[in-house]
Amino acid sequence: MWFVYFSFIAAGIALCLLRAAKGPTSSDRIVGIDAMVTISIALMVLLGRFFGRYIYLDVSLVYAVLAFIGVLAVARYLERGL
Amino acid sequence: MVAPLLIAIPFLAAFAVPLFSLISKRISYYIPALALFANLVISLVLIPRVMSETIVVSIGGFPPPFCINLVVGPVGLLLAIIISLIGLLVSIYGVNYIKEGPKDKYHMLLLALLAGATGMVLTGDIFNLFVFFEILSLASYALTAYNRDRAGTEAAIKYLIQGSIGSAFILIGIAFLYGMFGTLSMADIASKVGGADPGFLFVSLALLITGFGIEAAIFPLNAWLPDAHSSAPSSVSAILSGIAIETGAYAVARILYTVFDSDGIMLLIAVVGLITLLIGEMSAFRQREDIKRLLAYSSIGQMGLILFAFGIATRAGVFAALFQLLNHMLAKSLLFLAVGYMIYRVGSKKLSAFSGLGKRMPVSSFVATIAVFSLVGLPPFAGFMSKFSVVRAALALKDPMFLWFVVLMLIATVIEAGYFFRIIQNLFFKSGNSLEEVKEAPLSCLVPISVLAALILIIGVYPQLVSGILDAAAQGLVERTAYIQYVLGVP
Amino acid sequence: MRKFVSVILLGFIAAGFFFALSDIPFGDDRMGVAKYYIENGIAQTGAVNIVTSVVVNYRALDTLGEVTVLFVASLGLGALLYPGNRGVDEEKQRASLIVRTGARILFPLILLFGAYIFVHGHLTPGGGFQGGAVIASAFLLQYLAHRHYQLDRRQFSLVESGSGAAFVLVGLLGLAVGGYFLNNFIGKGVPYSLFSAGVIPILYVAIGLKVGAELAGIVAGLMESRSG
Amino acid sequence: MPKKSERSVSRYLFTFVVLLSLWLILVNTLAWEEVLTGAVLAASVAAIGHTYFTRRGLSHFGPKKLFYLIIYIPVFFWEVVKANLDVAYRVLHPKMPIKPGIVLIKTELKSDTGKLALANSITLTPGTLTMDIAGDNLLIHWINVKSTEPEEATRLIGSRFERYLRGILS
Amino acid sequence: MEIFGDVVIGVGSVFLFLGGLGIFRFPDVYNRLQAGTKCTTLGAFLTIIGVGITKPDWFLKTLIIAVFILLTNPISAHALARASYKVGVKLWAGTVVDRCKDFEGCRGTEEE
Amino acid sequence: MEALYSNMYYVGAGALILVGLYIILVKSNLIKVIIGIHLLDTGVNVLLVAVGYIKGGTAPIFTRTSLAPTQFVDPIPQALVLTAIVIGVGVLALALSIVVKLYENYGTLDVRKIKGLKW
Amino acid sequence: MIMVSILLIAFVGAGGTCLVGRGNPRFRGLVASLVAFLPLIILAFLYGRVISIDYASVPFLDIGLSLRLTPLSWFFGIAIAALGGLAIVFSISYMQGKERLNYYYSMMLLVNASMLGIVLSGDFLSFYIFWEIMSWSTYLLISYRGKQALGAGLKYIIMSIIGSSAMLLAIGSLYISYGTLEIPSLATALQGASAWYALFVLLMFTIAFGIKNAILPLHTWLPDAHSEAVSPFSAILSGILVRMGLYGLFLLMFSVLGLNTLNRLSYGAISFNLVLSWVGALTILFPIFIAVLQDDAKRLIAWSSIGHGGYMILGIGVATTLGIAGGLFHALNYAICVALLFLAVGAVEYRTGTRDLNKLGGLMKRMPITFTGALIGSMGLIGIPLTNGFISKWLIYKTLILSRYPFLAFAALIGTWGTVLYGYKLVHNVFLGQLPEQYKEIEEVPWTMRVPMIVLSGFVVLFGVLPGIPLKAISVIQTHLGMTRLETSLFGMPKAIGELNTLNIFFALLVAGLIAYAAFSASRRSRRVSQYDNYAAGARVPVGGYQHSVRFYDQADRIIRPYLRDRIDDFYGWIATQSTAFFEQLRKIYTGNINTYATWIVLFVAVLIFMGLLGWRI
Ligand code: NA
Ligand code: NA
Repeated sequence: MWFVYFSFIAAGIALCLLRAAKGPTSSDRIVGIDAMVTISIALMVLLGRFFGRYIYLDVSLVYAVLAFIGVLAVARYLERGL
Repeated sequence: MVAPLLIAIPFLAAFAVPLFSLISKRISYYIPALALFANLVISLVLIPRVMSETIVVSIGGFPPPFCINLVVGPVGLLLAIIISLIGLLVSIYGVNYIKEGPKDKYHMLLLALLAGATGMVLTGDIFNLFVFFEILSLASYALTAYNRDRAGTEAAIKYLIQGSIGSAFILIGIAFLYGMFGTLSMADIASKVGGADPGFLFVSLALLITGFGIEAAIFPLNAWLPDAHSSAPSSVSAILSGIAIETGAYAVARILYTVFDSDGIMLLIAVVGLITLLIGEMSAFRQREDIKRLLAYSSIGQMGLILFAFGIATRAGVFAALFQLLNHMLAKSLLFLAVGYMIYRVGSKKLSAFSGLGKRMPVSSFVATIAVFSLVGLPPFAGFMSKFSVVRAALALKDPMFLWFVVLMLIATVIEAGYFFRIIQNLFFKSGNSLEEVKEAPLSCLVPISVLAALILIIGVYPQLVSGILDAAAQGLVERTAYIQYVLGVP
Repeated sequence: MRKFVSVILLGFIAAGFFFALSDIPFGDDRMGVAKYYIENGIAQTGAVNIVTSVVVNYRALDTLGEVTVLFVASLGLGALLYPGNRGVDEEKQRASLIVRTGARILFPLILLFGAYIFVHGHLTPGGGFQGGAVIASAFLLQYLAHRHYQLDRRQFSLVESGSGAAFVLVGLLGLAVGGYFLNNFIGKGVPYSLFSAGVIPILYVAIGLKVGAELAGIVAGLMESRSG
Repeated sequence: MPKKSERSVSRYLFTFVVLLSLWLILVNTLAWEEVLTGAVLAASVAAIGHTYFTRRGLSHFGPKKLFYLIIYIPVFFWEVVKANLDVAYRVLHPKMPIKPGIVLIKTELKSDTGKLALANSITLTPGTLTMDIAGDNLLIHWINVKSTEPEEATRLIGSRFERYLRGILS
Repeated sequence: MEIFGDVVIGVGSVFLFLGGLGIFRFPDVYNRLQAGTKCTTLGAFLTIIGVGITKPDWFLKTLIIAVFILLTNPISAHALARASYKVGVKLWAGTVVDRCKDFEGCRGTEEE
Repeated sequence: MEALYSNMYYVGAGALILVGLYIILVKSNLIKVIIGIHLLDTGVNVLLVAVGYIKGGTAPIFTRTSLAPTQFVDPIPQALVLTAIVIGVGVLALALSIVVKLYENYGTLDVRKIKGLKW
Repeated sequence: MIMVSILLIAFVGAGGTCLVGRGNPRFRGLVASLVAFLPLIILAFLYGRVISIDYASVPFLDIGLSLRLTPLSWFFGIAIAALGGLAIVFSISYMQGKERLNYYYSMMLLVNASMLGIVLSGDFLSFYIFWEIMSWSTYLLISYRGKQALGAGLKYIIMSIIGSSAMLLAIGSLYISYGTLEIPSLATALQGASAWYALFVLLMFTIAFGIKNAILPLHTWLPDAHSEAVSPFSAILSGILVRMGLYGLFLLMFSVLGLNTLNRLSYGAISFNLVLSWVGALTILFPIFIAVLQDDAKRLIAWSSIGHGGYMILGIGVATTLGIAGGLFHALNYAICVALLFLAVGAVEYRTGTRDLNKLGGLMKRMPITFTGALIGSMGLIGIPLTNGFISKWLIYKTLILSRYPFLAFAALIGTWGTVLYGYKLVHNVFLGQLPEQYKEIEEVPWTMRVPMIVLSGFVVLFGVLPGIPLKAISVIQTHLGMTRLETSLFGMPKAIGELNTLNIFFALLVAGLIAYAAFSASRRSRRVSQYDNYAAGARVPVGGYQHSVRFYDQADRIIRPYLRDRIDDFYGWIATQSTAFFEQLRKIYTGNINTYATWIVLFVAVLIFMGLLGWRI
């Protein structure tokens, strides 16, 4: 069961990374990374369940907050809004 | 009980400056001076106790090595005294000298720098050393760029880049040591290095030496120095040349002597020091445009001399190195302070612009001359005593190679004399360009530099004043088992 | 040429790393001092997060230094970018209504979350730095969403210095009461409860506020300085 | 219209309540220390953030609004699931049957929060992505354009949510 | 309950995969965002809530994470789409209509 | 290959460090150099964590269902890394602000042109 | 205590004069003279006493600093104090109205004080300290006039520091080897030293002392420095300051090493002393040719100063009783004469504003006292009987001949002929011949300038007629050092070593003079005319057509000048240029490129790691 979860998630992350690597525009890369971040947050929560450690939840929430603001910053940078 | 205050007061004061500026901006500019004065008093009070026994302060109250310790030994205390003294003088100087920009930030940065330096010389923990070193470095970068002009920003970014590489190396070295020994207390590591693979130790030492060597201006790690020291505001240059690089040298020495038992590379250190000395002096000799750059190169040379003395690796050698360190701190900070106002008054950093300034700014010029004589090593000024100690310590090895080293060292002194005496002639004996408008520096400059000059003269005439603590300090650096015992208790 | 030389030199460094690291095999348990912390951490500091007990108690001086490093960076930045190029840069695009509204709603939530993180530093992986970073990110969000947004730098610098001073003062209280600077001189309480671990939460609140204010100041400095 | 200060108090209290709830969820306990700390922190954060957080304050807690909210959630979720199945279909289909375009729709929602909710809802639902808002107009990237006319597009994309959102936020 | 949670997680992870696939396969930024936002959001939401379901102690916190993602993902997707458009990232050749082209608000001239 | 895999963290850290250094040595855009520094820092941080890693260990935080202490990874490097990260952030911020001013002064970020100070 | 007080008076007085000058410039000269003469008086009372005291110690170096009065230091101390005092008195008028007089006087006094310190030092650390103070204060005084003086000053201080570095090396080494720097202890300790070690020490010190005493080839600083310094200071510089080198060499050779050790320093027939003697002889010879060609009066004296240093070196080089006595005595004599000449030239310059020998002439009538001073000074320099120079040179010739060094004796003799040539040129070009128009109205210098010249002239004659006075002091030195003592009487020496009686010479000269005068009067060919009463080919020469003595030894000049460039100086200059060019290239390592700088850092680590991989261990 865990194997199934992790396989799907790993595949999702891999595809996003491929997109991030391929581009072609920087927007594409960022979209890829953004999606990967979202998937990793889910993964992190899942890992918390896997290891039985509540603390992973806090970590993933922090990650979610910082990732959101980070992506926003990149987007704003792209459109010269910083 | 009072020793931790040496760390706590500067930090508290640095943080609290904005709170005081609620009362009055002007008052807040004096906070650093006040804090440093307090530090000076405390460290002076501590002398008798420290001379009889090294004070080991546990931060947090856990037994060593389970918390960070301050090791207030003679060497740390000695440097802490000078740091607070020079810091005090420079911050008094800065109240008037710094006229533009966010002055409160300048003063806080300066104090933070000095807090970092004080922490570096007192801490007994290698990672903590790194942290304090970073405080010192970052404050230096920021202060270098304080004027925000072309030169300042360029120098600062170059300094920052080189410094950051160094910091990374230091941290890698610390990671290695921690990975191997599972501890960060320098005494604890020192007690364990004996059993480790020498090759591993060599690599770790190489990384640490390089990292701190950048700050200590070891050749070829010193390319940042002429830029930074010449482009920063002069009060900052005084601190950089008078405190920062010496603290770096202290770190190098502490690592060489205490953490590692590194007799095997001391010869290398001496050679590198000698090369640094020669290159610094030779470059300074050719520097005719920018007087601050000249002084900066001279600092490189002096650091080379200090390093050479450390490389002698005997108690006498360390004594000489520390003595030279002390004298360089006094003389070079004096010079930068004096030159700072000269540049400000004349409006140029060019050596030729200073012609005849001795008549217009007699006190500054006179006092600067004392510093120059001390740097060149002329009696009866302090620099002579230390130069002689270096020679004596090097010759005491009775090693023909060191005889030749001393010859090279003396040649460097001659080169140094060459350019410094040219400056003095420029100041006093060349007829001036139109200097009618030029006035003597204000009291806020004259008092600090005169205090420094007086010290140079007093130490030169009466070296007994410092020889006791210097000797104890040298002993403290050389005898690592004593250090380990002080910190970890009797095994 | 430069590339070639660099590669050669880096090769030596790599060799050195290899050499050194082969003496510290990856994943081995070589804990020395750390073992002591794990065994005595809760008893001595009351914090169940051993990293926190290390950060705020055993190695509190590092943390004081670290806060100062950030303080210095923010001061330096303030000194360099002072006075910031205030006002609207005409070239600057305005954020969309969606982003603006989202930012408004999220701002207090993120702030509270930041506070949550630093208040629970001794119980969870959080702590003053992480919490401070989250708090600062809330201000970054405001900058991203509003072209005219400006921090009240003065207030921030007061928070910064107040919390910094508080850190040192708590340390000095430790010196006065417990005999050691930065001593954990208050009762350690019951592990796992919020009001436990003595001065650790207090220090972490100070650190959180200070780091938050400093990082926010850095953000403000950089965001306001862009002159295109 | 209530007086400004009254409104301010209301906004503050609303923010405080939301924040304290968030806190209690975060800490996941009702231990007195946590509640006390949470109250203090919520109060302070609300003091800084209430002007940003809400314009209407406690009036958000009207029973009718809560009612609409409760209805909205399943509606929304159903749309989200449909959207995802739709995307899944298009992604997995070997020929990738898409017909994308950017269309314009209108909204009658006035409040910023309303527009945000609408925009987000649209983004998360079948084949649509809000690209921008200008006044009453929303520009939508539509993965399978069925109509380029604003009225028709508005009907197809926006009005599913607008009814409920108006109820929640008006 | 545990089994239900595991199923939810499973569905979530499938959607996460689909999101990745969409990102990879779709032809332009805007279409990729469609996939990236919808599928990854739902996928993450389900996975996280699923964890909360299997561990009831954690439910509230997982809910907060999930809701946060639900709230913020569309915003960042929107911001990225808008930014891409403003930077001039081309629409896919098969795009049938572009109302943005002739609309003022897209060029950021709106008054505050 | 096996050795590489079993020392993955070391390899990763080393790679980051070397790449960072390479960028610093070779790139002439100041921003890239600063990115190089940050990569270097990151590599060092990874190295610190890696040095403290213990096979099978978890984060050194006690939970109510108390774990045996031996299962923890070394807490000290984690604390050190926290410090190192914050320092890295400070350096980065300061570097950027200096670069902003430098760019105002020079109008370029090419290190080959920023040579007002030499000799 | 008494010796500490001498130095205290000297040093504190130097500073105090500056303060007095700031307060009230009128008392400055007076105070300065007092400060200068007080040590002289004190010293005079200490004649013949040997005192040794510790005045301080430097605990970390475990070195006691001590002062010591010996006959040798008394001899030089008296000379220093006397000459210094006279120069100060001369300065009162000479320097009137010049700027920065506080500085000038305190520096003059500081130089004197440091020289007193040198001769009174009982250990080599004190010696070095005072030596260096002397060096830098001298530098500050040489540079005082600016312009060309700057180059001179720089050359001086750099060579001085090279010398003192060598000395420092030797002192450090001595301390390491024997654990003491006390001169008496070292004297005992060095008896057991190996010849090589003794030679090393001797050579190092000789570099320092040789530079100061301007021994060939270490002389190149001197001509510039002496000519560019202010005249009163030139007097000190040439008269006594350079002789500190002689003092040092003497101290080292005879007081520390001793004759026994010196005798061991030989390789076959070549011994250190022989080499030193030859160096002395060359130092006598070479400068003659340059001196005679000088057109600058002070430069001329400066070169003579180098040459006469050669006599002294020659004297102590041969190291016989007579030689040592001659060397020391010549040092004293030369100090007096050359100070006299510099003061005279200074007086001329004071009135005319120039010291160019081609522009002066005929000042005899206008400045008779100065003329007399210059004449007596020159005669003393040449060594004309009944002047002091005669005695000391005679001692040196005598010992050279007795010791069978014919070539050295010949060199010394040539030196005297040379001295005749330039001494005559000096007196003639300045005081004889026709008076240039613009100097018609000038007057003799004020009394404060006259008195020192008169006093010095008096000493030239006094010691020429009654050489027993100084020779007595010298014989006390020799006794103290345990050497064979020179037997002296008031008028010279008894037969035992070599007869010399100035009374005989006096009467011989008197007789010769009377005969000459008689012959001169008998011919009655001369008549007294005015200075402007000049005729050529029967017509009165118009003032504009006067032939002043320009390019005095023109013929010789044209022949030898091409060969007589100071090639040693050129060589040093070449070294300086080359090193400067090297430094210039070297500093290019600071390229300004941050990538390069970063590469160095990485290079440093890489090299260290490489060393580690090679097996270096900490
Ligand atoms: Na923590
Ligand atoms: Na920390």
